[in-house]
Amino acid sequence: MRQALGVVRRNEWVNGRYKHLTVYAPGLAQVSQAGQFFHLLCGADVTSVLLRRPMSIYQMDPGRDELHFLYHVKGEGTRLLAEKQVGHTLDLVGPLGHGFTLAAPWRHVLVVARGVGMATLAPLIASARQRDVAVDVILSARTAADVLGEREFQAIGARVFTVTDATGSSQPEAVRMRVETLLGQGHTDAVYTCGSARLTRMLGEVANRWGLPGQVALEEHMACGIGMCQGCTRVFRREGSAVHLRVCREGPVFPLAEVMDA
Amino acid sequence: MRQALGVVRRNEWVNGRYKHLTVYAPGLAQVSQAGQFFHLLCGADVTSVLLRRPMSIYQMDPGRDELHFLYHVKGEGTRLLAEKQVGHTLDLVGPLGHGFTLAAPWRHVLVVARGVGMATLAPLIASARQRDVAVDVILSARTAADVLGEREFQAIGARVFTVTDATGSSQPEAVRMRVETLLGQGHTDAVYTCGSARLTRMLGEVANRWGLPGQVALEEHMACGIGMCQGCTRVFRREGSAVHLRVCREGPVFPLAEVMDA
Amino acid sequence: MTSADLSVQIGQLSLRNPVMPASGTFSEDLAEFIPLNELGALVTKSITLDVREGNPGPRLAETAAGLLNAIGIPSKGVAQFIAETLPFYRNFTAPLVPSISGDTAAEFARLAVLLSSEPVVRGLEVNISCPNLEDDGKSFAMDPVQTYRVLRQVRQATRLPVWAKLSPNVQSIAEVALAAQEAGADAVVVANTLLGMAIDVETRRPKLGNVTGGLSGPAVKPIILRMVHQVAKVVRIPVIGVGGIRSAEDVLEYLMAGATAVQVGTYNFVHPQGMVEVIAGLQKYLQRHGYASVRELIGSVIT
Amino acid sequence: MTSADLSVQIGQLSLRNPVMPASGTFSEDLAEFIPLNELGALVTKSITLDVREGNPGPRLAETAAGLLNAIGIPSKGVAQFIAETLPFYRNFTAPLVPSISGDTAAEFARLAVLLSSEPVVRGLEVNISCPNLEDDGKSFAMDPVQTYRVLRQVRQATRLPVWAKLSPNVQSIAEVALAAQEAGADAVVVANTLLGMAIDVETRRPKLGNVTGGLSGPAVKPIILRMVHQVAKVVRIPVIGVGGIRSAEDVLEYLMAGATAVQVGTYNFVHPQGMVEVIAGLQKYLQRHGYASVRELIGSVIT
Ligand SMILES: Cc1cc2nc3c(=O)[nH]c(=O)nc-3n(C[C@H](O)[C@H](O)[C@H](O)COP(=O)(O)OP(=O)(O)OC[C@H]3O[C@@H](n4cnc5c(N)ncnc54)[C@H](O)[C@@H]3O)c2cc1C
Ligand SMILES: Cc1cc2nc3c(=O)[nH]c(=O)nc-3n(C[C@H](O)[C@H](O)[C@H](O)COP(=O)(O)OP(=O)(O)OC[C@H]3O[C@@H](n4cnc5c(N)ncnc54)[C@H](O)[C@@H]3O)c2cc1C
Ligand SMILES: Cc1cc2nc3c(=O)[nH]c(=O)nc-3n(C[C@H](O)[C@H](O)[C@H](O)COP(=O)(O)O)c2cc1C
Ligand SMILES: Cc1cc2nc3c(=O)[nH]c(=O)nc-3n(C[C@H](O)[C@H](O)[C@H](O)COP(=O)(O)O)c2cc1C
Ligand code: FES
Ligand code: FES
Repeated sequence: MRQALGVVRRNEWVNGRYKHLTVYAPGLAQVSQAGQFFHLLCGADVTSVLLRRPMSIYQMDPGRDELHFLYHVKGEGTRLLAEKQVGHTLDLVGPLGHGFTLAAPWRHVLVVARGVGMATLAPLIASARQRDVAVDVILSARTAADVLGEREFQAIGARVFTVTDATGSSQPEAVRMRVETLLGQGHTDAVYTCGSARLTRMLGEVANRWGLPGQVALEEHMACGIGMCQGCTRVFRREGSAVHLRVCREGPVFPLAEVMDA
Repeated sequence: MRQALGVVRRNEWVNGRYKHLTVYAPGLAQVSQAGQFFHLLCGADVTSVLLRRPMSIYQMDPGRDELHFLYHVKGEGTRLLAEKQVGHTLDLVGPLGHGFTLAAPWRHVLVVARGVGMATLAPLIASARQRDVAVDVILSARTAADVLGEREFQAIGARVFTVTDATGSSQPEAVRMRVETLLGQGHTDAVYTCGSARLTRMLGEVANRWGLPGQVALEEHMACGIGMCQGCTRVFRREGSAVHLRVCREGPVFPLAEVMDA
Repeated sequence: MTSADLSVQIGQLSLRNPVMPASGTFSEDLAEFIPLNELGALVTKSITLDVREGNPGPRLAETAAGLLNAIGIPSKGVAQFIAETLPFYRNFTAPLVPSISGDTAAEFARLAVLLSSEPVVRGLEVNISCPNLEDDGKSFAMDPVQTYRVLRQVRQATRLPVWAKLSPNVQSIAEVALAAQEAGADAVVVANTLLGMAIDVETRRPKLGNVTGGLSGPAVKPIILRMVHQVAKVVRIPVIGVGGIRSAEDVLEYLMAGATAVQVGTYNFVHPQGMVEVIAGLQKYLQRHGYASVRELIGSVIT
Repeated sequence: MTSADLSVQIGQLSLRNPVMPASGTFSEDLAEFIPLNELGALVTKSITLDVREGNPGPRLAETAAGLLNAIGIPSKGVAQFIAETLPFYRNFTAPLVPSISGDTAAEFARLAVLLSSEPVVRGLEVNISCPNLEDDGKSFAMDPVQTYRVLRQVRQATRLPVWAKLSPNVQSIAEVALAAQEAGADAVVVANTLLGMAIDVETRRPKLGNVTGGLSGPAVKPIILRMVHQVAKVVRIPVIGVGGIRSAEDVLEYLMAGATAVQVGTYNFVHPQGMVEVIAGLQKYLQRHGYASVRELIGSVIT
């Protein structure tokens, strides 16, 4: 974990709302894990936007010394990030937090991603497939055009299901039925999710009912990203009591069973 | 005078400290006069730098619908201005203030410019030469490398003298001697200056002694640039009494004889 | 879509919309950029009884998302103001609300009397909060008793609507607002600038000739918004919010916090056309959210 | 060039340089980014006697050049702080100054007693100014009498240097500073955050779970700098300036205005290595201007 200067290699639109950012940052991909994040300085100075913006690692490419991010251009911070040109420097702090765990004996996992939550789960899916773990992915988005990653995940051998608001198939109850069907096939060892509070609650209930381990990557507004400000804490169920934990430091990935206020 | 959006056509370094900015801004060059200025929005939003930056018109090219500025990259505002790329928009308010006057009977004028003050005087020199008025120009700068405009002014037929800090020739007393010599030749109808308080005081005294009309373009920190805030007022001698005048509105060009606190 | 009703009521005065310029950040000069009649009201730079010069320069210093000013109250005096400035505003229908400033309660009352006989004057903003006039930034508005005293005398001197412009450099602005209300003010304007300072470390001199000055601009918005919320909770009269506004969203925050109208200051310097754009943005928001009137939003924050 | 002397003295405590983190914006975690021993001192997040949860979320909202926080004082309680946190700081030579927060003067005194027996603790910062603990942002530091009472009890409870952290949400911070001095404080820290608010206009809800919160960051610097100047003019004890620092120039402004040392808060979030760079920048300025010691600059503004 450190403060470093990377260089923008690519920063391109993948659809009308998301951009894919590739940063040359020697030594960082090697020490990054799926589910961890970087804290990016989006503006040129602290007065344009004061705080850094947390972004999950979307891909790490140690061979090319590259980090990839997939981000939704949402407000002022990501707008400034979207303006970065090839060759510009990018000040980044990370990798931060704790990533996903994929226990050695697990052979089959289920991943539920909503929107840009897919970016956070992408490196998990990639590393599971590398270890030849079977992966079912449910991708939820507003419209079919907003669905990202379908072909990318299929190409590495994941089974992908897409659900959208446009067709009503993304309703938590509909997704629950899909999940239950997949779990009913009897092979799933663990479930993962990111991107939606409602889906997180749903998946937590289902995982609990099936006695399956589950993990979620949470988002919370952050100031420091490194554990100092206590701005990102949320309440979790741990060892029988409610504890305040920092999403940036103890998370952003938490056991589904510990989540209380998703 | 209005708020308009121009488009950057060129924005290039002319030496290590100054940039030449060309802006396509239909209709504005036509109504601009030498000595007037524009108020430029340098940042992308009000929080990067809040206030606009006043910049003199360095050239106006009605044929191409272009305005030119020559600016010293000094602090945060001009640093942001320097980052503008070809094709970027530039929000400008102007032309503002009152420019220089060149009375019809005047056939020979003397111009004393210090540093980037030369940018403010350039369109005056150009229009004087266009009207076939003889122009003596004294260009003062820190070093020979910092002297700007020498060839440009010579090309249009001005007589140019350069003085620098490096050689000591730019000391007010040395410049005064040069001015007195030129005035001693007996042809000069008026004097103009911009860019140095010490040279302004000196030229004011000399003009007064020779009974010559003189004008100076002043600089003052500005908020609005259009007369509303009274942030740029200075005290002037007018009709026998000391009056507060707004540099942005009643100026930036004032009769040398009115200046009290240059 | 039918357009929403933007009009608001400040005591007896109806405004066609809740957006007006803040005192000292507006003058006749703006008429070259926007149609002044599209504004809710027109508030002038504070004027004084006699001629004043204002502070020595430099009078301005930029800070992070803020502006420090130590203009002081340069003024041509009320007589010249009546003779030279008022005629200009007769060409406009937007209500003119001169801001008045005095060194004593009696001066304020005298100004109120003189201006009340001018039909073009539709209200008075009583600037008891200018932080530059007296030592170390003190002002009438830093004391509820002084506030009451000044506003009471102005109230007795005029039938015009009277707005009290308060200072944010106090511990409990709600207390001062209550004093103004008690004295008969028709509205409170929250607030003037926060006392600040900046130093040029190369010269070791203050960046302002007056050493300290008033901080305005986006930087102060969270502070003043909080004050508007605190004041609106306790007073019955309308609150006019002013501090850091540069967008329709900012205006909406103020309305939701309890303001009935707002003033735009520093942003006029940055975008001469800014107020007109802000009013258009307000209309858009109301339509998008299906509000029939901007008045539905006043004090509507859900806490 | 020989390097300038950066050391300063806060009462009995010598600091190797005048730059330290502000309470609540620093933790052990920063050791992964910078060598903590390069800092002038180490000030912890405020701790309380008992366990506290802090405020409900959201706890953060960004504003123009500022940050609103309503963290509150989540705390594991002083017993656990002594058992778990203090051992970490035994590895460092930079003096540790825990910040303490209590609901009563007696609680502050008890905290002082408990921490005074720990050799690693080299001073105490008494946070009487947290704007989130009580209704509408009130705190001990809003009243000179309460300030005196708390500081007096802490003074009597410990021989450690005692720093009083003041609130900027007051009319006359100089008066409160004098009360702290009178009570025996060794330094005053000027100041905590300014009470502010922000509203999400789409949901009409405050952006902070606690409705209001404390504003920090570059936005507030001109205001706090002015307060440091006002306080330094009247007190004999050192002033520690804190508000919006993000560069060596900012530190220099504070020193020139009268501060003997400074704290860096929000900027640590933006640049974990920021304080070390600021210290280097300070050294450079001193050398460039030929000052032998940073102490020559304290209060050196030319007014
Ligand atoms: C651990 C983590 C990983 C993330 N990974 C990704 C990712 O891979 N791709 C992606 O598109 N987004 C991701 N996000 C969300 C992303 O950080 C926000 O969308 C971004 O901060 C918005 O900034 P803005 O200035 O554009 O928007 P604004 O809404 O203008 O931001 C205003 C403020 O709110 C904060 N904020 C707004 N939305 C969020 C949010 N969802 N989470 C945290 N803070 C927020 C901003 O940081 C800023 O301080 C992640 C968030 C976290 C906490
Ligand atoms: C009428 C007029 C015409 C000008 N024409 C030119 C020109 O043609 N070329 C050129 O290079 N410069 C010109 N200047 C000066 C130019 O405006 C400043 O150099 C510029 O504002 C500096 O901004 P900054 O953010 O880079 O510097 P900073 O020093 O960081 O600026 C900080 C603040 O001080 C103000 N400021 C700093 N220097 C000046 C100054 N000399 N005059 C007014 N305000 C200042 C800035 O506007 C800003 O508000 C002119 C100034 C005026 C008033
Ligand atoms: C340059 C300047 C001059 C001002 N003059 C006055 C004044 O004469 N009377 C007054 O009541 N307020 C005056 N103000 C304060 C503004 O009316 C307003 O309260 C303040 O600027 C906050 O609003 P803003 O953040 O939108 O600028 C002045 C502000 C500025 C920036
Ligand atoms: C997230 C956060 C938490 C804070 N917690 C405390 C605290 O526990 N005790 C305290 O005295 N001040 C606290 N402060 C105030 C800071 O110590 C400091 O006074 C303030 O942030 C101004 O400095 P800055 O502008 O450099 O951030 C906190 C500030 C922030 C931003
Ligand atoms: S963001 Fe600061 S502790 Fe998590
Ligand atoms: S800059 Fe505002 S009056 Fe001149």
